[in-house]
Amino acid sequence: MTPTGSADWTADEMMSVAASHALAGVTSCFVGIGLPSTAANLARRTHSPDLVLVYESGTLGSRPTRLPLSIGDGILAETAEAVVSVPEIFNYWLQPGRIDVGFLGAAQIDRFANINTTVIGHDYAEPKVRLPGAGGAPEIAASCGEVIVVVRQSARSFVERVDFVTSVGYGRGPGDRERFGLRGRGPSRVITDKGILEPDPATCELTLTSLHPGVTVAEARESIGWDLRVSPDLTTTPPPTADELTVLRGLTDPEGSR
Amino acid sequence: MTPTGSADWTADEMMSVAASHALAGVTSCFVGIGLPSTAANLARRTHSPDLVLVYESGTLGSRPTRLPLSIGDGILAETAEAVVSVPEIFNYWLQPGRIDVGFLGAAQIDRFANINTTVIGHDYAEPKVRLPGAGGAPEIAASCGEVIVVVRQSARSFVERVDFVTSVGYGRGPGDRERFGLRGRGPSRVITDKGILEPDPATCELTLTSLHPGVTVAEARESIGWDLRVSPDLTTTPPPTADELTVLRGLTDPEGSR
Amino acid sequence: MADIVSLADGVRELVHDGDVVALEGFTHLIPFAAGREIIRAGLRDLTLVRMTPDVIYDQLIGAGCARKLVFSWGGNPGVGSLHRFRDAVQNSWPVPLEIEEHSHAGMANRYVAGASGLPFAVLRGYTGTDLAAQTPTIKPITCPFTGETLTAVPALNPDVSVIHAQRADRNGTVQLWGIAGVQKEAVLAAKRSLVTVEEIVEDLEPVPGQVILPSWAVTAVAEVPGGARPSYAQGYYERDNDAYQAWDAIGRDRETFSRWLTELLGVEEPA
Amino acid sequence: MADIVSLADGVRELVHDGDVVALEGFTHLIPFAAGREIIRAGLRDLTLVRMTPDVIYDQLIGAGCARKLVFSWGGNPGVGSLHRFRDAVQNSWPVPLEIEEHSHAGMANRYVAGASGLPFAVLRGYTGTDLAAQTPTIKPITCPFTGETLTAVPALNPDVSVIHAQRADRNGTVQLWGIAGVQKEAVLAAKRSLVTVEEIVEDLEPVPGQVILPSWAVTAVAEVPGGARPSYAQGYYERDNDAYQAWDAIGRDRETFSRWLTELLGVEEPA
Repeated sequence: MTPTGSADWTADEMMSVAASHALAGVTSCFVGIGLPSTAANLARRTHSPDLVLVYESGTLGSRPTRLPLSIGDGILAETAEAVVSVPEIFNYWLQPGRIDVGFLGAAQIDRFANINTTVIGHDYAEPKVRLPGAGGAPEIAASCGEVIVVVRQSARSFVERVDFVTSVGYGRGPGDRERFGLRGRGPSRVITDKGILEPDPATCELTLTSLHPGVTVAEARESIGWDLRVSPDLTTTPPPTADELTVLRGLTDPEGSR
Repeated sequence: MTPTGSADWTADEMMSVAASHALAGVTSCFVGIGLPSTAANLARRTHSPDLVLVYESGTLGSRPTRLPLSIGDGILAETAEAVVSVPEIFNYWLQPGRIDVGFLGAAQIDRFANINTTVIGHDYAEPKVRLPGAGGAPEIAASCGEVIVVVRQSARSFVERVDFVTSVGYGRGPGDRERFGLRGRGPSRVITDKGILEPDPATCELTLTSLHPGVTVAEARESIGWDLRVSPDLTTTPPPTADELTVLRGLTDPEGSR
Repeated sequence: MADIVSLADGVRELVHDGDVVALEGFTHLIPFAAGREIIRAGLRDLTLVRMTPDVIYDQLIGAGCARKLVFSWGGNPGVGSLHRFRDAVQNSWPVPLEIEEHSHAGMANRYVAGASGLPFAVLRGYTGTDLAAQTPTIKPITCPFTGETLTAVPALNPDVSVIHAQRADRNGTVQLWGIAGVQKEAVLAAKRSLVTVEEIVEDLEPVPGQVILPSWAVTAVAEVPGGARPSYAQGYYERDNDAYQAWDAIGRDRETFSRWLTELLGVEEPA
Repeated sequence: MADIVSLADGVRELVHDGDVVALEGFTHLIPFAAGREIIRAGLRDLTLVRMTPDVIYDQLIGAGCARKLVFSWGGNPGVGSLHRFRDAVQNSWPVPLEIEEHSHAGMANRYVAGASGLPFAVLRGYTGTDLAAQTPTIKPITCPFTGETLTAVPALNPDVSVIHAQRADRNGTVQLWGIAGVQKEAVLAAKRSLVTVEEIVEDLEPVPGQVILPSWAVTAVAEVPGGARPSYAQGYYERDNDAYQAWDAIGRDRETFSRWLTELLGVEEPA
């Protein structure tokens, strides 16, 4: 694979490739739409051809030939190993913890990786901005073996505390998941356009553990709404290979998606 | 239809024909195996071609070309409008009360039409005879719009009180079904080889309301384990027509069932 | 047995002001034509139930048909926000919209309970989220065997559920395939049901993955070719993604939406 | 991903003395060959779970494999009684048999709860019957919304579930069709699962009404043609009703049964 330089890719492409790498060795992935779906499909087209993609529309083991435009895109059913009802996908497949990784996006995410996709503003009845809501995210965050969040960094999206907890990360810190009876391990990685954040093993606080090539620590920290800690073992994210970029662009190119 | 005389049919045939008549005008019937299945299939082959047969194996709207030998006979699936899982047939179809008539047999039945298919003898742990058990009967008896029981008369089967209540008829009398929260109306008719018993509207006690042709009241009463009341409006069951007997014999004839 | 009716008659006979109405179809087979017919019928004060109130409910809400929305995800899939939904929630335009908000798992189980004749369903869900505090129809329940605390949600039993399917036969037996969503549960949970279909055929050729709704479990069937557009009907037509994109501009602005509505009310649904 | 194994290896690797074992198949696709292999493996003290313990469990019980039976209907369908089951319950021969008795609806919902990762299920059932008094795994539960009392039953989560299906592919993805019973739930509820199949094929041609169990949800698959005989496998062979009739005579008498058992133990399962 020819090496590439940061001039050769966009920050979004780096984010999707880094997210796809997070699925290496994973058997099954419950895929949210948008960035997670792009990364999951990239993983299946590159290093993880047998990755089982599960969508909340009830498709098990889909092998879409193009990037699905929604979690219920017909291509998911046509290429699925099995299509089950929506109640079954949540009750028989997600709830018992059969799915290794839940792959989520976020409108807002906080220091303890709690996710808000419900309302911006602190008054639920009179929100500043009404967001789409929970969808499948709360139970994906609760029941998958682990959760990976893919979200672009901005002061608006990375906040000290989310306005509304739609999906639980680590609550207010260690022990909360157990207290809530959540059986999955919770968010293991938050992959952004700047780098990778992971919960501190002791405090559960999201910490910068990897910088994407060409990004400085200052750049990574400036768009975070809390005093982001940097891991002593900070690494640099492996750059996308030319092959990965080719596959990714094939997936996201509008022509490829018709 | 040529009239027939009681010499022309057996008591079992009379019983099956009378039971099939009980399904006239019924949309859907949850069918137990044995005598009920024979009667239900006879009804579909004669006066009720559109009768929806539902079996606990998950077959909805089966149109078997021969008499099924078990509630899971392949012919039921092959001729069904839809085949659903066993949990679905009980949860989505039986439990909400969608099925008009539940058609049951019985090892023991009592004055209040309670059914025992579990144990003979009063010690559950040390039964005189261990019977097959409940199967789908308790919920069929609870949830169908009404219940029709088909059973041959004998002092062993018609008892003052069943040794074990597997499926509730009227419990100990009026009000018990409501007390138990059973939503179906309960047994409306018990059809035997001698006649037809119906619950007294006031007491819920099974009462002789119809005698099969050629059967005397004394014959009907002798094999009942309680002092069987006779309805003032006692009628005679219409005899089987030649056509019904032909269809019935075609169904039950072993050759027909291969 | 289901009656075969026109869409207009089906809506007028089965849907009434103030009803609890569920229009289901999970991305696939969304009953858009029936939604537009509900707008034309001028129905008001509806409690609209739907897991994913996307463009179809943005239209109904903008038209002022709804008093309340029971839902779990409200967006324009692949595009963005539902501006009519937002405008109703944030500014009570054209009328105030009460909301009852759940997760997908909660909504799916509420339909399952409704279809099963049970008053509630049990799931692992909501714990630790802020939803439970806002939604009174989320309560804890204790397992009588293990003592574990789980979550209970009440059954959904709409007055009428409306879905779209690929086919029905002349008896009104309904056949759909592809992503089946929660349509079977929505129909079985409802007091009345209206199913629009692409076509009514002599015989329902079996299809792998098919869901069958027997005629006796359905109230009425209406033949409405293209009745799911701009969503898709597997085996019949693809999703019109441009229409979803275009809706963003229409829904974003009250005037533009009002012009869309005026035009809709002038045009009869082809049936 | 599921391993492709021989029946003998599958049973020896996945089933152990004292396990809770469910062999499911509702009249159709009953895993008889696996049952015989469990007898040959000389397994003991099993808690056998099955909605309809028919001839297959009569054989296992008569062979002394079972300590306990969890069931809802125990008979020889279309023939009569299970004499080995009766002899064990009434006379503790060859060993005492504890029973835990439910209705079909209760058992089906116990599997559903097990498959769903819930500790219990709720249904309308058992009220007014004498079953609740004999079965501690039947308890009342109150709806937190309506106050109505319903019935709760605990989840079934067998150590191992064994089913028979028509086909699997080389990856171990399982496909079955026809009467599907409670097999999917039994497999998903179990810690481990063994699926015997009529044949292992290159590609699983879709079949209407099919149930698919993905390879990653199954522990092991064994190719056992005829593995459901004397029950039937839709599309492969019919039910051998004469064999069910013949079993009545074999099972009725201890000596006759013992001869049958001795012969079985001498004969390897063709695999």
